[in-house]
Amino acid sequence: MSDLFDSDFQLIRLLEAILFSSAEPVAESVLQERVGAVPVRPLLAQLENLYRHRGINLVASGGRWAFRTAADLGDRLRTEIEVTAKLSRAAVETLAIIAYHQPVTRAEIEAIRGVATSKGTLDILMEAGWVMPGRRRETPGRPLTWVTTSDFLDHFGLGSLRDLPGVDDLRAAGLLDRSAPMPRIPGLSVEGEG
Amino acid sequence: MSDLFDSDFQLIRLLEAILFSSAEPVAESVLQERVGAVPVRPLLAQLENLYRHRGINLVASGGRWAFRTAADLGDRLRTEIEVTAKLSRAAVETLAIIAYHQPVTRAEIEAIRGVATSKGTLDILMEAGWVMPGRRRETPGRPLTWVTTSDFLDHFGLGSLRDLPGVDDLRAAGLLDRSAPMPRIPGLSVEGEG
Amino acid sequence: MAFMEDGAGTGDAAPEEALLLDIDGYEGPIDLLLSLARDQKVDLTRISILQLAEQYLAFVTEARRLRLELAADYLVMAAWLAYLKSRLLLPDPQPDEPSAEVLAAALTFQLQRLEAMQGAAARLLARPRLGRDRFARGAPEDLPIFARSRHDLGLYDLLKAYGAVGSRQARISPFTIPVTELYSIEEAVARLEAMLGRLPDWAQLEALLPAGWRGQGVKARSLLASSFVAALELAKGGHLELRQETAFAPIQVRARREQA
Repeated sequence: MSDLFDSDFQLIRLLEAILFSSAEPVAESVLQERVGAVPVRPLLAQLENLYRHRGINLVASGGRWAFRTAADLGDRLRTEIEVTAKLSRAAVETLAIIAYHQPVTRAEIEAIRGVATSKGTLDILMEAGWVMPGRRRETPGRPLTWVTTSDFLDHFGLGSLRDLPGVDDLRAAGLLDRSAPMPRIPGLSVEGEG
Repeated sequence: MSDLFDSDFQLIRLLEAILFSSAEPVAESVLQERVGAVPVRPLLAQLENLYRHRGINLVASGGRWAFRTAADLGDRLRTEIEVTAKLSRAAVETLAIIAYHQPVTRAEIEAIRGVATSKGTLDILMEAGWVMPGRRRETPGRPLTWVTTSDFLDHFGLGSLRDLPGVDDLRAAGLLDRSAPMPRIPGLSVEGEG
Repeated sequence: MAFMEDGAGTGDAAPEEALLLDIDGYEGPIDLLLSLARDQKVDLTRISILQLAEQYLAFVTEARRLRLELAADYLVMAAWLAYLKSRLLLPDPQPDEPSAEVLAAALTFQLQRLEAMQGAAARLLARPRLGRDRFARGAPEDLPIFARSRHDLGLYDLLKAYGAVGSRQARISPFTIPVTELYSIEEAVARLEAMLGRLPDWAQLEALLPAGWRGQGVKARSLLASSFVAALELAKGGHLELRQETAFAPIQVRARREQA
């Protein structure tokens, strides 16, 4: 009896792990194959019972089994922040340029990227809380500059802006072509460059 | 009493559902926000205990919590999911050096391995999400240091860096000394002579 | 060459030959030394440094005989070990230099530390790893309540994007030819010509190169190549004689002598 119990216990553990790690609900026939000769249905019934009052439940539908969060918790799990959207390449590049070249004007960002920056790009970064307007540049037209925020540092786990990897570090890490210089603002002399 | 018990039970169910829904570990601070004024740590400890012998376990690593399938079931689950790509020996050694010697500069990594870091070693480790740049060392040249991430802890099933295999013995044996270069030999300057 | 003699004529020759040929199997000179040290089958603290130095030097000699070129790291280590060997064999203390014991201890420490890290790496990889032995929730329900931010962007993505900007900018920038550090044939001819008068007899071409020419990567190779071409030019002009004992043996030069 003890052996049988141990074995059942181990099989239930296995079913639990399979159902947990599977991306899709798992057909009962597939689960049966995994546990061998022992009938799988009573094992699943035990597992279902085990989770009946928990925050997650084992549910079957159409002959396939899956764990789902308990229905009554739905309200408390409901999203407070809308679904994460993937940032466009333009936005990521713009953020990187602001991080490295701040304070930097929009015209300068465009000069580095070689393409015009749409108004929406900076808005997205500002909404994300990563960039904000800095001082106006004391040049004709007094253009606004952009800088990163402390949330930016928090999000990327940086202690300070000085902890951003430099050109040698980027090169050594394989992130910058060996021959390529650090991106620079065309027409602006950069210290340390001939 | 009954109310309090219910409340704890409900909060544990909620934590269970939150943690179960996420593939990524969830920071304890985020979980604390979700349960309000009740200290979250004892609730998590109860939940951890509840799952201790099950097919899935609640594990903490680097201050974040996640459900993971039990390690002993690995062999029986592996058929389902493809095995992760093999790392080069250089990458594995570099990862170990960063893990045990962090924060560590690239020059120090190279001194320990006795060979230059080839392009693509650090970026593979960074792309895997296991290492990231740390603070700059306040020494001449202000070199960037490298540290491991919380994903590194999660991947290797470590609660914290103190759980690195053999770390105490290595430290006691003085083998985590990152400096200690080979003495320079007078008159021998094969390297870097212009 | 003790290493080769040990191997010759015994049944153990095969693995050692394999060891000799497979320089690509090592992660640099310390890794190679560590492999050689393991063959001594004693604790690293009791390793025979002299024996190790001899084995390494034999290895490097042989590897260079077979491959001609070897990464500078290996040659630097060879020079270091040759020096260490001489210090270990000559008891006469040199005042301003570290003692042989200090040098040997530093080498032992390097070996121990690398061995410790290789062991640590193996133990790390043997841990139950996520995605291989332990698995995360397969069907996460994507509840962004965990998200601190609305966008899932990591530092790696940010740095990669920045690197991409730099690489793109480099491609569209005006093409500039970087100043070359290579050694021209003209320079080599001038240098060799100047030295010819001072050569008493046959000399190895490599010995005539500027001191410390090794270990400079492409620059070192251009020095060697230019000097070789220069020697051919001077031979063609009747100013110099060249000889080589066997294929791949060192090339020797001397000033052309008037036939008596």
